[in-house]
Amino acid sequence: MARMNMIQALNSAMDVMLARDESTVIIGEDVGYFGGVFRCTDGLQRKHGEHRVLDAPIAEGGIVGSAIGMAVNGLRPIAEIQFADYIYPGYDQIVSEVARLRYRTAGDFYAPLTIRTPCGGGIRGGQTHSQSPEAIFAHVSGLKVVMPSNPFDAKGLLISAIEDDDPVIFFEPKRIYNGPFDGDPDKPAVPWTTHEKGEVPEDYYSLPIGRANIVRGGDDLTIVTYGTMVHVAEAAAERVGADAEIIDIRTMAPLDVGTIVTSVRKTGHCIVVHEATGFSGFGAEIVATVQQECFYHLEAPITRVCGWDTPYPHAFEWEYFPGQKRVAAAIRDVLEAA
Amino acid sequence: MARMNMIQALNSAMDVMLARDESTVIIGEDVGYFGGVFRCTDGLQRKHGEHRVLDAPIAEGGIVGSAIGMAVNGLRPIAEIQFADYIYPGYDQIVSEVARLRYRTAGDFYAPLTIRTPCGGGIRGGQTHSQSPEAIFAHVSGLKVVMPSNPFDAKGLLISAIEDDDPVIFFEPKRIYNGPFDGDPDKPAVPWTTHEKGEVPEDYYSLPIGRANIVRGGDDLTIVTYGTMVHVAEAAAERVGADAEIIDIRTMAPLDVGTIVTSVRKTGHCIVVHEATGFSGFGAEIVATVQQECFYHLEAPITRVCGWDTPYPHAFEWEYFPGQKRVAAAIRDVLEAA
Amino acid sequence: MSGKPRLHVPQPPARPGEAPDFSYVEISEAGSVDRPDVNARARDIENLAYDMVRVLDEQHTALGPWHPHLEADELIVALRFMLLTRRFDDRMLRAQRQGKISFYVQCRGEEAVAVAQTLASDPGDMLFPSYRTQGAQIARGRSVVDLMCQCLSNSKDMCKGRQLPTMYHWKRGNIFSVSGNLATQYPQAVGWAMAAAIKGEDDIAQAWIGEGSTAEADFHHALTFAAVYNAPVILNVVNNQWAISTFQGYAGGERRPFSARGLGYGVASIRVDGNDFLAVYAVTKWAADRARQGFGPTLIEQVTYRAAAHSTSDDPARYRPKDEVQQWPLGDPIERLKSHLITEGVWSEEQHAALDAEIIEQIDEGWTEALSYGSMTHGPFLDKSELFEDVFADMPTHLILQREKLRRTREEEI
Amino acid sequence: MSGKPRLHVPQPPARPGEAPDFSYVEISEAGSVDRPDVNARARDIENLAYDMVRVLDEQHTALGPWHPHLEADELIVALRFMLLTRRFDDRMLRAQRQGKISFYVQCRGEEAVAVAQTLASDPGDMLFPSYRTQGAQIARGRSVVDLMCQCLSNSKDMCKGRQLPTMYHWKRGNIFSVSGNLATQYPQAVGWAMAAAIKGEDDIAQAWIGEGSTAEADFHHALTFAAVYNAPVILNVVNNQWAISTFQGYAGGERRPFSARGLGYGVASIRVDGNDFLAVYAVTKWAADRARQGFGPTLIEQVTYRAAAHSTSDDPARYRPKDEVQQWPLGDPIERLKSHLITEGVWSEEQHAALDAEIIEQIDEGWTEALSYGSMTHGPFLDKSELFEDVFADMPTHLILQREKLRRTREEEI
Ligand SMILES: Cc1ncc(C[n+]2csc(CCOP(=O)(O)OP(=O)(O)O)c2C)c(N)n1
Ligand SMILES: Cc1ncc(C[n+]2csc(CCOP(=O)(O)OP(=O)(O)O)c2C)c(N)n1
Ligand SMILES: [Mg+2]
Ligand SMILES: [Mg+2]
Repeated sequence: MARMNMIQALNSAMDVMLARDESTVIIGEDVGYFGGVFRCTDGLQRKHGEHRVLDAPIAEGGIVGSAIGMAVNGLRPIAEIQFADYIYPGYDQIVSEVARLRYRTAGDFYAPLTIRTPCGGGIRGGQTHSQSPEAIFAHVSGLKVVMPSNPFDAKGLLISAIEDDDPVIFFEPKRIYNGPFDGDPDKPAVPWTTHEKGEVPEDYYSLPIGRANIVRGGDDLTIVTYGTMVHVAEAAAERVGADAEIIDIRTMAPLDVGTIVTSVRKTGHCIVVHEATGFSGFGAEIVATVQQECFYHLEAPITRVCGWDTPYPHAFEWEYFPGQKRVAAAIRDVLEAA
Repeated sequence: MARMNMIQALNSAMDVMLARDESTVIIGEDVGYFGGVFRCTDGLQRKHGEHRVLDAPIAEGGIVGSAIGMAVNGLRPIAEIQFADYIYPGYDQIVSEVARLRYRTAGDFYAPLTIRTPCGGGIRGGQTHSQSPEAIFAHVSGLKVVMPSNPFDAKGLLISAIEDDDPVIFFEPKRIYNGPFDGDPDKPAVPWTTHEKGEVPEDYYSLPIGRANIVRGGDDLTIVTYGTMVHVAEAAAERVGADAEIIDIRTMAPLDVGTIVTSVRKTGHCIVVHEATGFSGFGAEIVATVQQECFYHLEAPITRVCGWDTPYPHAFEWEYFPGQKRVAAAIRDVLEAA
Repeated sequence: MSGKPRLHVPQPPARPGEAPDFSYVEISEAGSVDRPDVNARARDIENLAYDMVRVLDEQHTALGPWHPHLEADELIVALRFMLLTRRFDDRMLRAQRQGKISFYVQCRGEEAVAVAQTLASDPGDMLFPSYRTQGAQIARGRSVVDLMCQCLSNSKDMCKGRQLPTMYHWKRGNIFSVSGNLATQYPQAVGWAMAAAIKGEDDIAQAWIGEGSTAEADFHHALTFAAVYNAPVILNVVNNQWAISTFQGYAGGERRPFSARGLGYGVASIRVDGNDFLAVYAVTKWAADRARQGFGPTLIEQVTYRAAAHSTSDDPARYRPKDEVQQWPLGDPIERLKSHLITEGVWSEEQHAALDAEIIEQIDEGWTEALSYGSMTHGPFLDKSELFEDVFADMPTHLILQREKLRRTREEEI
Repeated sequence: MSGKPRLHVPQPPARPGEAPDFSYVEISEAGSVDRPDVNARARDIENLAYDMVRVLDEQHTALGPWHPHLEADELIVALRFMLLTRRFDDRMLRAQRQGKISFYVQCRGEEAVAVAQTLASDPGDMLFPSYRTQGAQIARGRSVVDLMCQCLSNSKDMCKGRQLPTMYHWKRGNIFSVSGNLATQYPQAVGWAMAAAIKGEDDIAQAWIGEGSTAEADFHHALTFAAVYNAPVILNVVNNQWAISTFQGYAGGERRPFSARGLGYGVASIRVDGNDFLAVYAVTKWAADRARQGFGPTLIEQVTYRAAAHSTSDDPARYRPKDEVQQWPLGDPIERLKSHLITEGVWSEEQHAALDAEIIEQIDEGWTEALSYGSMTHGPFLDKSELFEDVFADMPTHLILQREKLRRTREEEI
């Protein structure tokens, strides 16, 4: 066991896989010699060679398109998109091609591609360094969509993603790269060394994609969330002293419906929290499924706490970000509504 | 008044606007001399000139990108994307640029762009001529998203879209271009001349974006739907003899929440129907909002009837398509659940 | 040109009712273009992008440095593949007209491109075709029954009913899946070739798109990545003059040939008579050797003509003169190879007629067999539950539930 | 080169600790390149894409056919703008280091590009800048206070706090909004120019991207559309050798210059010494005349060097030699214009020092004023409800409700 932050855990996952499986390669802007703008691939080119860790032209569509071709030719590419905000030029190759290749060829061709990309706000990045576009991938049949909330999960899930024979979009909430963030920007930064999930095995291990994690048990209400908001939700629940069960779904697609439904049937209350814009966001899917499956157990409407339906701003970041106060208010309202 | 099918109605909307407003221009693949693969722009280049109706290179990203520039320079471009399945190469320019231009410039720059695109299945088009990607646009703040279900609405809404100072993604359910389709592929085709909404004024008129339409009143349950599925839902309700209130939302964004909520509070039952893949689809947003706003009126869980969570197939089209039988079964189940 | 910036609107040389005019097509004399070594620097052979490599002259004689000197039986095999492709095409068109299949795309007039380029490849080379490259399947020995079953979406369809007709693939034959989205295969082919290079394998990749599709982003991505990593790949632009209703000027072909697009990236680029089997074969072999020996990618423009409609949904009489094909200066690829073989004294009209009759019989028998495996309207059918297979390697819970739900609804009386 | 297809991995000439080496930069003699008429066909002037237009020689004398023969006071104004740009840059860098602004992007070493090209444009021409084109704002007379307010996201921020520092725009000054997404402005500029042509207006558009950004799809879309419609637009590629940590070879610049990319589309293409104010001015004026007179688009590559870090988030010492900038063969643009003016006898070191002092004072005063309008941490602040404005022209119901909800939550004690 070692103490790792999320960057180190991700780096370790890739390092382990590069060493373990010859077919693993990395491609992305600035990922090679430099080691990535967030340092996630630091040292990997030096260690594993220039043919395994490739700097790429600035063309997300080309990165995804060529990585698909590599994957078809037996490699397991990990493509890094420098910011999730820049994934859209690659969207066509993801949606029209890699997501459907297995289906359209009746299983003859497929592409074990992992696309890693830092997402989310809270770093004063403005609209082009803060987005959370998971919903537009979760909607596409044939993709798996993952977002870890801590170093331990990050490494275990990234290894699973690389080993998966289907394409995985792997979102990394960059605000918690260095430490958990509870939504209060005025508090001093907390490093992962202070958190139990900062304990990460140095060797190979994997965590199953498609399995949610109950971060904290509780009887009064269920909070379904993922990424940075897991930590915000914990702090908010404490703030209002609610006996909340907090579920970190970890994987958006396929969604672990069972864990969520079991919890909500027990608590009778549910709120769904994410950073992305609420309207037609992934939270809607969670709500729609929960009301379907838990209708007769629900004692109050399910509430969503999300980013507002505006682009991500620069100056009003903490008004936009669904922070502790908004989550706490939602908890209170849902519990009072009963 | 004239009898028009949807193609003629859309053609008439563009014809009226090209004549009325010098700044209206059309750009798209095959839209000029040829008049479009679905004939929606037939005759418009001959009538309004080669500088108003432009054939374009096959580059959806370039079409959208250049149309944004035209719009910034005072034109009102209507860009046609030949099939909604081919809109993804233009997704970056739509999401990162036109949707956010007004916001990021505090209103100084904006682009009155309309993007028309045929969507939906039922035409034996296989996975690349049948998709319904409205959800991935509805999720993007700054876009309006429209899908008419008949010629009268099509013309009135398209004129509003062209006149709108904000970008509008205008989906045209191609299965009902020539006539309403009730979901039964074995029935002979029905032309719009037999339908009251095939009566379309030849001159200018507009219908407001963001307003749903109650297609049929009813007391037992509310069916919220749009596009081709409006007609399928009507047939399904008749099939099971349900007193269903059918709401054609017509606009996904902004959504007319009031009309939906009023109805569900009255009926206490709701099903949501669309062609697109269900998971993280636009139906989830409707369900999430309805359960929030109508929680204490709902007598049964809200059910979604959607395309399955697979790519759109070629051979199993009528198994994939949410046809009458599936909608009817959902109506029955929801009413029995009470 | 005016003194004012007026928007230029590209105009095809002729519209319906006008006389066809192909004077814009720059054509070199057969045999006139030099053949450099395969390790030449791209910058030193830029003329190849502007000239037109041709081997067959007007008298059907093969000449010049690009003459590939193939054996007579090799050429007769090639002729057979081209003819088989055409007859297959004819039959599928008829099948669509008869309502047996939902859709079809002919490659009439472009048979030399796919057949010659496939024959010039090694079996391990991966081909990334477009919907008009059916000749590649034929030239790699695919049974026409398999192709027909795909077009029928029947119980033996390799795609299990998931793709439109013509969107074949052949895993064992190293032919990738045709995508309905234009040009997406281009960067994929480059990536495939990069992987071969990374693995130190000898195989190369080859991809085809139409000239209209060069406007898509993927064209640029493919050229950039191929240039940067010097990938062992052949990128083909089949310039058949039309992209549905728009002529090649709408992809930017009015001023410079599409082959010239490669030069700015430092990619070797060749323009070839796409209806001259020998020329296409020769340049492809050159490019394949170049790639295989580590000298990087080649962009090839095949100058040809789309002799048929765009697809069965299209009516070209609306936008181009009906008789354009007769005026096409580069003739018909099958006729030209046939005439060459006759001129060489290794083939005759009689042999050709006999071959044609044999092929037509083969096609007819194949079609009967294919129909016996069903169609979209007549069984045997694929199992309906196939709808949910292959979305993922392992079916997740939600799809198992949906499959069950569909089964139940189908069985219910409502 | 090997006989096997091994993946080529582009290597910059030098890494940290190694000696800088710019021998790969092909440089023409000042004054040696011909200046064609503005109506020349692109195919007849392809040499301009490979040579390098230069006006200033090593002795700081201006010579050759591209000499723009500007008046001394015009050049002094230009020098002032370049120096103002640099001092503004210095100040903003410091502000970021002091935590006053969240982020900044310097354009050090590239001042000639933006300033000369903007001065060579007409006021009605629309400029589509990148984040490194701040000189365009300066050269069109924007108050530095306005720019600073944007960087501060304060109560007078033109973007109302919605954009990162450096993502300015200026509606009245005809400068479009900087996007955080690379290259998106390229096809937009072409569309803007197409609209001007459609409307019969004289204005042209001009856009800038970095050489790394040429790999993006938008570069290809812009060139294709510009070529097809012969749009009145100037497309600039600022080749500053680096794209964050990757050198220009990763965008495909190892074999041919970026300017050569235009040739395959039939677009006039020029390569210019980007640190030679007079040369940049002259080629831009030529391209602007060409566009305005209806002869279509021009692609210009400015060969320059990114003298500073990529942005305040970057540390270039990790990936390139620290002293590379000293070895850059094309010098510093401000120094070179200054020396030219001194050589011409119209300027002196003293005048220059005085100008510099004056500019620094202007910047200091501007900064004090800008701070008085607030920052992200100190008021006056923008009204928080601005968060919901300008998503649409008219605020829809759901945003009104969200605004209200935010207000309530802010006021509540929880
Ligand atoms: C991304 C995308 N855009 C548009 C289409 C619709 N479409 C199908 S074929 C075609 C024309 C292609 O022309 P070209 O590339 O010249 O190939 P050809 O058909 O001539 O072989 C178009 C526009 C598509 N299939 N995919
Ligand atoms: C679409 C997109 N991809 C990636 C990035 C991240 N990024 C910002 S600047 C940059 C390098 C750009 O290099 P270049 O185009 O040469 O411009 P320069 O910074 O040298 O002026 C990258 C990769 C981005 N902003 N947008
Ligand atoms: Mg074509
Ligand atoms: Mg650069």
